Amino acid sequence: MSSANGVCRTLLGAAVWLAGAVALAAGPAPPAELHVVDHPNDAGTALDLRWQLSPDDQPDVTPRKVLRYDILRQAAAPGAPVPANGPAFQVIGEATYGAAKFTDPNCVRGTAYWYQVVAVAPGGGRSLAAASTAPAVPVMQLFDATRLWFGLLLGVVCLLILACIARARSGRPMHMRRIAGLEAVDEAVGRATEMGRTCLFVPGVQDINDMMTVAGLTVLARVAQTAAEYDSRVEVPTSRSLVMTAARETMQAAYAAAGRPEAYREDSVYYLTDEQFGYAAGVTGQMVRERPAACFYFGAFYAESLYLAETGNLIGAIQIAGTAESSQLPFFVAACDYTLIGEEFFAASAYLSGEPQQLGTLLGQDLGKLLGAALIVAGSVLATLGQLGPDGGSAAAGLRYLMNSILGSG
Amino acid sequence: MNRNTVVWVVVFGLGAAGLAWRAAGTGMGSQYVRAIEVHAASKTGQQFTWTRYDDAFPKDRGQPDVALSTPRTLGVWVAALMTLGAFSFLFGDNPLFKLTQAIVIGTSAGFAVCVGFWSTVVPMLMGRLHPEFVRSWAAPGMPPDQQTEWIALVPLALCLMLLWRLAPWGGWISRWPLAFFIGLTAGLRLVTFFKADFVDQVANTILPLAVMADGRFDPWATLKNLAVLAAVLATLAYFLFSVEHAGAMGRAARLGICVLMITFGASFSLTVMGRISMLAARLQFLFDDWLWLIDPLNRRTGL
Amino acid sequence: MIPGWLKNLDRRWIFLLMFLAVSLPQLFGVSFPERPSRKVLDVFDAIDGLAEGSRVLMAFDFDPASEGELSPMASAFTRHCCEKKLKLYFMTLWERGPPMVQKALDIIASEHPSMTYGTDFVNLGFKPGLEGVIRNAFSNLHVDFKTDQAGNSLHDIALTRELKSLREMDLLICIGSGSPGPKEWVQYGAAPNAMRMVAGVTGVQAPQLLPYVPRQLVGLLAAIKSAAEYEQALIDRYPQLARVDQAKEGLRRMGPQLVAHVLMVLLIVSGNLVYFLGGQSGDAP
Amino acid sequence: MQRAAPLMIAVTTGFVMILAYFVPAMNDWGDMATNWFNILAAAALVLGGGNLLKMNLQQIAARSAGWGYAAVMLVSFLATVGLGLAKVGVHPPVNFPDAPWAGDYIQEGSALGWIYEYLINPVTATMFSMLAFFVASAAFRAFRAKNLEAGLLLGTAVIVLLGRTYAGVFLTGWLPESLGWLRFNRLTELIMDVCTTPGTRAITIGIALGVVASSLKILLGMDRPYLGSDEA
Repeated sequence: MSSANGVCRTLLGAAVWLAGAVALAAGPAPPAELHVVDHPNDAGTALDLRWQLSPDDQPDVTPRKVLRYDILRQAAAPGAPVPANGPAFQVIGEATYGAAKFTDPNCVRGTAYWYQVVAVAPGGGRSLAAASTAPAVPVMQLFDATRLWFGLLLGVVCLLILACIARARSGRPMHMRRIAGLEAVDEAVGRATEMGRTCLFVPGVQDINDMMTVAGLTVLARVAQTAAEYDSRVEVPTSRSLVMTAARETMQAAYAAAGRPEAYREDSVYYLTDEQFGYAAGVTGQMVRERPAACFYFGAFYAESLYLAETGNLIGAIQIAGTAESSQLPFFVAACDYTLIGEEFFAASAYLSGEPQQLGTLLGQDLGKLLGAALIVAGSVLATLGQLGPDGGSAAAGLRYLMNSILGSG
Repeated sequence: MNRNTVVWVVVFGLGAAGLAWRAAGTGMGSQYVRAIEVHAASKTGQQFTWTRYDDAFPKDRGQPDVALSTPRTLGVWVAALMTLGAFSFLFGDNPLFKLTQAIVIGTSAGFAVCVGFWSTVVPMLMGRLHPEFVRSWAAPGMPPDQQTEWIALVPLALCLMLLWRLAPWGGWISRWPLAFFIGLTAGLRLVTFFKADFVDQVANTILPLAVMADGRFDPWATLKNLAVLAAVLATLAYFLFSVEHAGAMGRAARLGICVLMITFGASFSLTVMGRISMLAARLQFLFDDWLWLIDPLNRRTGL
Repeated sequence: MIPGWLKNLDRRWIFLLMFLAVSLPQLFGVSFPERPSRKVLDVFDAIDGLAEGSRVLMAFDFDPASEGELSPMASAFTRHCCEKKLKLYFMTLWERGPPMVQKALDIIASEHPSMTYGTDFVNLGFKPGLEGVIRNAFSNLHVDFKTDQAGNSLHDIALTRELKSLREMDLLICIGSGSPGPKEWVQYGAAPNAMRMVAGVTGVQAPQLLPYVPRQLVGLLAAIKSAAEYEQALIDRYPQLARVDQAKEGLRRMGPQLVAHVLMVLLIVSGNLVYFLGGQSGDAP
Repeated sequence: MQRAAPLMIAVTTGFVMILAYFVPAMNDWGDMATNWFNILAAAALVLGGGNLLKMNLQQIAARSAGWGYAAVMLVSFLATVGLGLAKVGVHPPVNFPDAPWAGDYIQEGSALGWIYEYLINPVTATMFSMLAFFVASAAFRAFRAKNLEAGLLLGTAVIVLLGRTYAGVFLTGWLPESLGWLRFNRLTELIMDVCTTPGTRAITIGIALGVVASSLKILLGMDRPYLGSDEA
């Protein structure tokens, strides 16, 4: 293929070149000053081209004399002299009229390339080529400098969380506001035990490459441990095979942590089907037949949320839900006894564990929110001040830097 | 038999009788197809011919190439009965729903296996490890210059470790691929969420607190911006964990929860709209395609 | 003063009411007048303002699960583009999307038989690869797209022979119900390439896309209501469509929609009346 | 070893993925890993499907309640897998008519296509649409204006419900232009701009921080949902 393709391309290149020579008389004035430089902040796979527009390429002249620019390229054979023009140049892209730059994303690191830019008229007439004067070689950058500010912001938030964990470990008292839904978890498991019924834990309909599912599993660890202590049974139907596998590990560890490894039954975690509603039908069918006394929904949920919650309501179970899928929150809020909204859901496992270092992360999250709020307020103040002066002055410049360099990075 | 069972038997019996009567009278649910000959030549010049069937409207049934399709007519009846089976859950758990549920779980789990095999395992794993083999039977359109990608041995190894669970000993090895992907998820999501959901959302919320339009003060736009900013900050205050919701913070958090509730109310209604459209579409299938009670698309005019 | 049966009303009665609210208007063909709103007209004008022969991308990123809500929009867009004699490029990023595209092709075949495949419209089919496909298609269409849905080489099709990338489109139309969908088309297609784009989404998705209007999106149709208004706008402009029953799918759907919405409001109000007048002993949590 | 090795694997992969975001040469590692994940998820179906088979077989063998349904489930599963993997009824693609195995596995007219179109799809769409019923029941039963918050939720719901149909025009269309913003359809747009957008935004910011903290806890080994106990 590659050799045949190569021949084709060479022929095509030759045809283009010939056509260019023939149509020269009808062609527009050529572009000029072609400069090729390395594309910054990449793995050495791209080059940036810049040129001066053809004098015939004027914005308000109709009909247009220039329709587009063809970009031609030739890779330099090692050691061989490179002709300034010739059939080995192949069209690798095009830019529309008025555009004086182009990025060639298909380069090989370390290879030298020669470029030409040709202006093309609507009738197909081609100008003479503007050619690069020196070969350009794409270079790989080790670090993406455009993501520096983003990295700094991320680093600050992570450090805040780490600092709070360290502070918590040192034993300083930590006070967290109460979240009613989490205080009800023990009570719900307890009620299931008293009634001799099971607890149902639904870890959502996404796979373990979704953070909500992972967070749901950390909550499962706490719920299962409580259940093991109370000697109550937890059923976990899953809609993904990997979630089933992971949930079994979680449950096994939780039972061991509760000191009752022998009580763990692998069959209490089972896979139904990947299909969202097939899964919902299976879980609700199970609910009306086994009548669990407590239902926990922690994970990623979509349209099936209300389906589950209303069925749970019908059988009179205590229901506690947590998800970060904001379109489903209203349904959980309406039909469940307690709902953990967004960030509260991610905080659940820390709350339930009660360990100081886990609670430390929550303090860190709070500081992150304050950082976000401070950025919003500072930006808004700059935006307000920037409107007052004629061209905004330093406030507008500050806002531009904030928006483009700090928040626009990454 | 208890009363419930009697009721169900009577309902099913009456329903079946009514349907049979109507089906015999109108031919409802019948699907028609148009037979189209497909001619194709292989690269070696060998000729192949088979028949493809495209959907046709019942009103075209007199045309020469249009005929009744048994599998599709049966399909519409099965689909309709499955639809009723799913709807029957509204009256409570019952044998029809249990049957529907068993069929749909079984088929959709089987479907997931087929999709996983044909769209993932064959092209992404086998196709990378042994391109010639896959090109020879499953994907003749694969580019001829496709080379073996040895890196695909990594996912193969991860799969084998995961499936090692089925072996009688050493099941703990399956934790390695799990650990690999959970660690991966944590790393990937940490960056992407911080970018799209933190930095970008902060940037989107930055608004001028006094809006000047064409050199004049615009009170409405100003008020709106102030409201948006207050709403975002108050809702963030609600999410603070380390501060008790009391005093000034309590008032901010209360405003925050009010914003949340309005958000939920609006989102509730928009979703409800969608669900009702779905229900209308479903009932249209029953009334139009199956029962032939209505004909909004004029597919049976003149029958 | 509230009878006991109302306080403990079996929810099956409510189910029955909802069934009647949706089915009766459908069986009797009840519909209500619609007046296209400014937001819908923005979308309408974006298409109506295109010159004959302009290239339009039709990305149908949804599946049968949201067909009820989105297919009226998809059909209305298709009809509008055909009336305007635009060049249509259909594609989908959803595995279950091709049947949705086929419906649009069926409309062209039955209502505009003079349009020919390959010169007036082309079906690029389903492409796996999610938003990566979008990104590639805007730099070079031929990286991911070698053939159309039927397996013909794009070099043999008049509409695609000269087409280098989707940047050459005059308008992007994306109808979608999730990811990848309109949001990805904005993020990777319309916004970085400064292209004009309109979108149609489900009611659930609407809040996520509203922030993009009007800068990245010229206009947005959300849910069946907008589809119905769009159909009305289309009929106002092309009165011959008033006789085509298929062109009023969304308008017809608004009948059950309105009755069901009113029922929902009545249920909320009556639920509260029962709760407050009935000594607050309802079964609310 | 049984617990230390996976912990090391998770922590290393996580940090490498973070680093990859900032190093141009590693930028596409995330895509590659996603690809691997899809392969693993497909392979895991052996475990999931196997477990489904096992549970149903046990139920049938024990003749426990509802074993008939278990048999139906088993037969549907096996039949679908068999018909789908064998590509029963699939025509070859037009441009490669000599490659019978190359046709689309879910082609119209094939066995799997039939199962999808007439069994899976109708039930899926029906389950989706049944939410309209559940929503109605929840509206009557749970939407009580017990306090200001609940009142706001259902007040907004009512306005948006009416504002999105002709009912809104019918009820409030008579309002003069000076009070035009009170018309339900305009009020709906105002609510979207001033409450829904900022509300969603704040939730999103919180979620981002929640994800960052949860991820960090995994990368620090504080949360280990993938680690069972030592007695494996």
